[in-house]
Amino acid sequence: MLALAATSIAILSVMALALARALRADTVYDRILGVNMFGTKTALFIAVMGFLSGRPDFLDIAIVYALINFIGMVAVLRFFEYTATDDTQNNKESS
Amino acid sequence: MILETLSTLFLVLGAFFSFTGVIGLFKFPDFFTRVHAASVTDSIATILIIFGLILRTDFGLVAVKLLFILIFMLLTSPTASHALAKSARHGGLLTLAETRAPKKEDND
Amino acid sequence: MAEFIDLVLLGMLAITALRVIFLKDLFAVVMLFGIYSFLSALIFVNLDAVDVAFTEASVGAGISTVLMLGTLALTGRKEKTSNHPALLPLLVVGVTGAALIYGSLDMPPFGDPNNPAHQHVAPRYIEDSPQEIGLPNMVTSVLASYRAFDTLGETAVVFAAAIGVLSLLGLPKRDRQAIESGLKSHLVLRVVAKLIIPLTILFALYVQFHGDYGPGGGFQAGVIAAAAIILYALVLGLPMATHVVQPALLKTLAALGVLIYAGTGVANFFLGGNFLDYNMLASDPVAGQHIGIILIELGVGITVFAAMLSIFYAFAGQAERTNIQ
Amino acid sequence: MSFIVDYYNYWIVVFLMMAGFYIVISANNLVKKIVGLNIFQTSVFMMYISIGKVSGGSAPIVAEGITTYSNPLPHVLILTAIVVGVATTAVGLALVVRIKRAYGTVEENEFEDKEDLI
Amino acid sequence: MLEQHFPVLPIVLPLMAAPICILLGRSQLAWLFATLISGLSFFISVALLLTTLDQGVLSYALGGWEPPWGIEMRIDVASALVLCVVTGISSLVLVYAKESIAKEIDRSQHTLFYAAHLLCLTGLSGILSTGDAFNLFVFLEISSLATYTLVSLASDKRCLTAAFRYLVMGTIGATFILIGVGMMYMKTGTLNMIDLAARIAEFDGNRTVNTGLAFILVGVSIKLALFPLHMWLPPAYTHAPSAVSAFLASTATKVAVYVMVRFIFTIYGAEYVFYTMSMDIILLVLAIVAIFKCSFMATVQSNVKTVLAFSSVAQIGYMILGISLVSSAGLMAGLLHIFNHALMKGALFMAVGAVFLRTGSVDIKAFQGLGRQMPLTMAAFAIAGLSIIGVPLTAGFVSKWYLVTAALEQQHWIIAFLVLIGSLFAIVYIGRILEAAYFQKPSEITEEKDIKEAPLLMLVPMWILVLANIYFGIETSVSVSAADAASQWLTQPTATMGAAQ
Repeated sequence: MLALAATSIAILSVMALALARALRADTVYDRILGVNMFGTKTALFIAVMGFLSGRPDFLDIAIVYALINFIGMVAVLRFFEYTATDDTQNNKESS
Repeated sequence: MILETLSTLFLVLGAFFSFTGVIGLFKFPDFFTRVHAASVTDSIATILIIFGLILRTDFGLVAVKLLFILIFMLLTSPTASHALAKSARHGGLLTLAETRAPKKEDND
Repeated sequence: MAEFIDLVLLGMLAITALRVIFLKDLFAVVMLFGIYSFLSALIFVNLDAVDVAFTEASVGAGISTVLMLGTLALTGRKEKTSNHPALLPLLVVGVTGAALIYGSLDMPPFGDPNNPAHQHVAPRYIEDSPQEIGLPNMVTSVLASYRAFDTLGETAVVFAAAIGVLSLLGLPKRDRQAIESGLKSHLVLRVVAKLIIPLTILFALYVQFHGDYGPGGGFQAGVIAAAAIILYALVLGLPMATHVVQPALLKTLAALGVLIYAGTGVANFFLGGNFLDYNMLASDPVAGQHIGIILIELGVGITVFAAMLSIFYAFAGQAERTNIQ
Repeated sequence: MSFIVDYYNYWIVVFLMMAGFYIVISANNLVKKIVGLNIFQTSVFMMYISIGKVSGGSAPIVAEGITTYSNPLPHVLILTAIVVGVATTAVGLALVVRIKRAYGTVEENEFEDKEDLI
Repeated sequence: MLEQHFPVLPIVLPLMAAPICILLGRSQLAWLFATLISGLSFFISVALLLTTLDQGVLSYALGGWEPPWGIEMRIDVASALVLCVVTGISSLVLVYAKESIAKEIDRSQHTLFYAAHLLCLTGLSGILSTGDAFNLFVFLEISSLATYTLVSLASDKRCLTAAFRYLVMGTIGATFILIGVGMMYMKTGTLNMIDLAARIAEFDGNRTVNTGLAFILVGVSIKLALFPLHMWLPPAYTHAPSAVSAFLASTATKVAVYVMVRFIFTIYGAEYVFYTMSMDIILLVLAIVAIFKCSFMATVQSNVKTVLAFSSVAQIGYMILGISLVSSAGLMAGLLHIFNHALMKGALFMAVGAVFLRTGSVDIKAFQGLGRQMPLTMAAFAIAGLSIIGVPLTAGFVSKWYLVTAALEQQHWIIAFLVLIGSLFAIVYIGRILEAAYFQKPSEITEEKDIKEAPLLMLVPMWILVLANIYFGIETSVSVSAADAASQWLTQPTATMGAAQ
């Protein structure tokens, strides 16, 4: 139980750090990278949390997270392809 | 008992690799090395943590679902990173070596 | 432990929300909104609302984000600085927030089992629904039987949204020759996506029919199935997707789903029950409930799948059209 | 002290609601308004789910060995409300796309006619 | 055999008809079908009104689950009365819509228009019939979403920004209602209105319950366009297609007024809202400001639809004024005005739609000289306009009369006087248009074209409403007794309401 709790807290802090990356990023791509990492870690976090609360049968949600994370990434890439023409100069953000 | 110890080991290792990955996200000098850090550790951490969890199940439906998640994430996560790096390359992002070569004064 | 996780997640949410206020890059705003949605779904899991988390993750982080990105592709990425003073909004928000804090002072304590909300109506759902309906998932029981009329309304809302978007943007025509477009240069992505899509559809079917026993149900299944086709369209291009699932078919499907749901309800008139009273559908009330719930979940699933996908088609069709010009 | 433990959840949720509400009424860009609307609504959903939580309870799906379940009713309500939210978002975004095509801008302060202000 | 299911039919019929309209695919067929279904709902509503006048209240347990565990449809005289107005106007508007949208809406979108109209009707009937606070929110959103769609269907590009503004405001309003319902649920554990009423009575002065009430009232005020929150209404009604303006102006805000009445009188109890929280003063002031500000705004507009839209906001002020008088007579005047205002605004917007069909403009200049060119349409406009002003022998006079009497009954001389002053504004803004129509030469918009009278399918529903205006202005017993019964029912203590179950 302790190992699960420790793991969940560890993943939670990794999520927080990835979030920090996504909030403050030098380039758009870094931001996306942070978001992606956040997404995968969230899916893991849900899996661990299911065990921690003694109801591991809710892993379906983790699957949804992984799936949606992937679709989100593809959508972002597609967005870049689409706006590529006017966007190459604006990679550096002024956030 | 052995299973639980093994599982704990896996989980702790997985958590450790997650940490290294996210530290890489902050510390590495250019985007491509950061992608590298993030995606490699992502995969190994996923494998370790999911295996650690599987060892705690009674190897029924839950274990199958965990395996499904594992396969799913092993397929999607590196693909996403790869596509992102490729897209960044197309988008005109340069590696550290390339940024240093033409302009020395730019210490980004 | 649950409280601690709750607090950390809420903190992350607060920071994300603050960042969204000040960011001018709309693309980043949308990405952060995706994170916001993911985080709130995590909070839902943590507060035991697994079905809600399921929906929020697939709808908020999935469909909404994709639609927002589609809109941004058409409207541009940067928010211009506004020149009107932000004093009035601050005042309105301040007053509203103060009212809410004032109202929270007499709220029942968070998580206390003796709260009125846990004492009056809900105990019946928790204690009797497994016998009355025969399903372990109480959320499904309440959703599809006790409060099935709400869910019928929800299906109508989705249908109304599809009608609204179609009337505003129109559906793309089905292309004669399906040309692969989309993310042409990403070979790995295309291969992996082709692997993932059948898995996703399988998963959607599982969610549809396992919703009585675990988290999930018609709504979530519909969204996930739509997400599979959306992934296909994103990777291989809209023309390919319209070849697989035709836009005209979607309109029919969306209408059909609503009719299945309402028709199940009306069928009970002729069996001597009230609207949506499934007890009459079989000789045994519990079996009748089960048949009724399967039917209406099917209706919800079909409508949601068709409505979500046609909404996506409408947005993607717009993007495609401007791309050609 | 117990006061804070009892209510911290609601207070943070109120803060989130107000952040979303502020974005809705102050944002200049119509897409951002819709994002704000979503944040506002999602936070209200969190308030409902907080109502349904029972300390020490578990998800309302019958399983062996579990005696306390959280309240399923708010979950059902919020499932419906989430769907309503996404429906509104879809129609709102479709309107934004059309506005962009008709006016050439989605910035509130760039509409020429004062009548068109949102 | 179907009679026992009547309470749910006005919701289920249009709900099922909307997808069938999409499946039919042809504009003509969809029109015929939608009109038939709407007419059927109207007859069911009339039957419901007769039953409720007789029996008091009808309760229908959906899914066979007894309330508060299941959702209850609960129809009393007040809801049946407004239900009759909504379904009746909907049927007339649908008859009218065929010719009207042929010009204003692209042909490919006709089936979508009918489907959206039916969904809007579903939502409005649902709001009126339901006895469950959350179910009310769901139906509110069905009707709102359908309304945004309907408004945005017009060909003028300004309908888009109008619809967007409506969407943002409407969603904020709905979310406020959601917050309020959540706070009530938190304290009581129930969502059924009767059950809520019984339980809320125990929480006198509770801060959470008070805040919940405040949020619900603000949310509903947005939906009913009560004075400072009315900004979405004038553009939405101005730029929507004519048939949509006619339908919305005479139903949507009225249903929101009904929701406010329901929350104040049935759930919280008039005593609590008015005496404990002194909401009556706030509502009274807002209503009077609405009457004057918006009547004045109506006099300076050049777009006739905008004139009527501002007039609508002012008329809503009269309804709220009636409610805030805190008496059975005042409430009765408010309810009566819901009924009568639907008749007059429906007729006015229909007439303006006919003018738009023939002249292509709704500017006041387009009306110049129309008295001769479109005599039937302008006669309808004139009679309905007189009704807005409150000239005797029209329906508008009856409701103003009862409003003034209700004010005088409580010695509120000033309020009675202000109501009469408000009517003077109505004389100005309606008079301007009538003057243009009857005493001015055709302007450049109309003189070159050969303007014909409106087609029969538009004139018939318009004149049905106009004749109803006159009928209910002379033969007041039907409408007044229904409104009276409704207000008696609403103002009785809630405890007896539960007993009547």
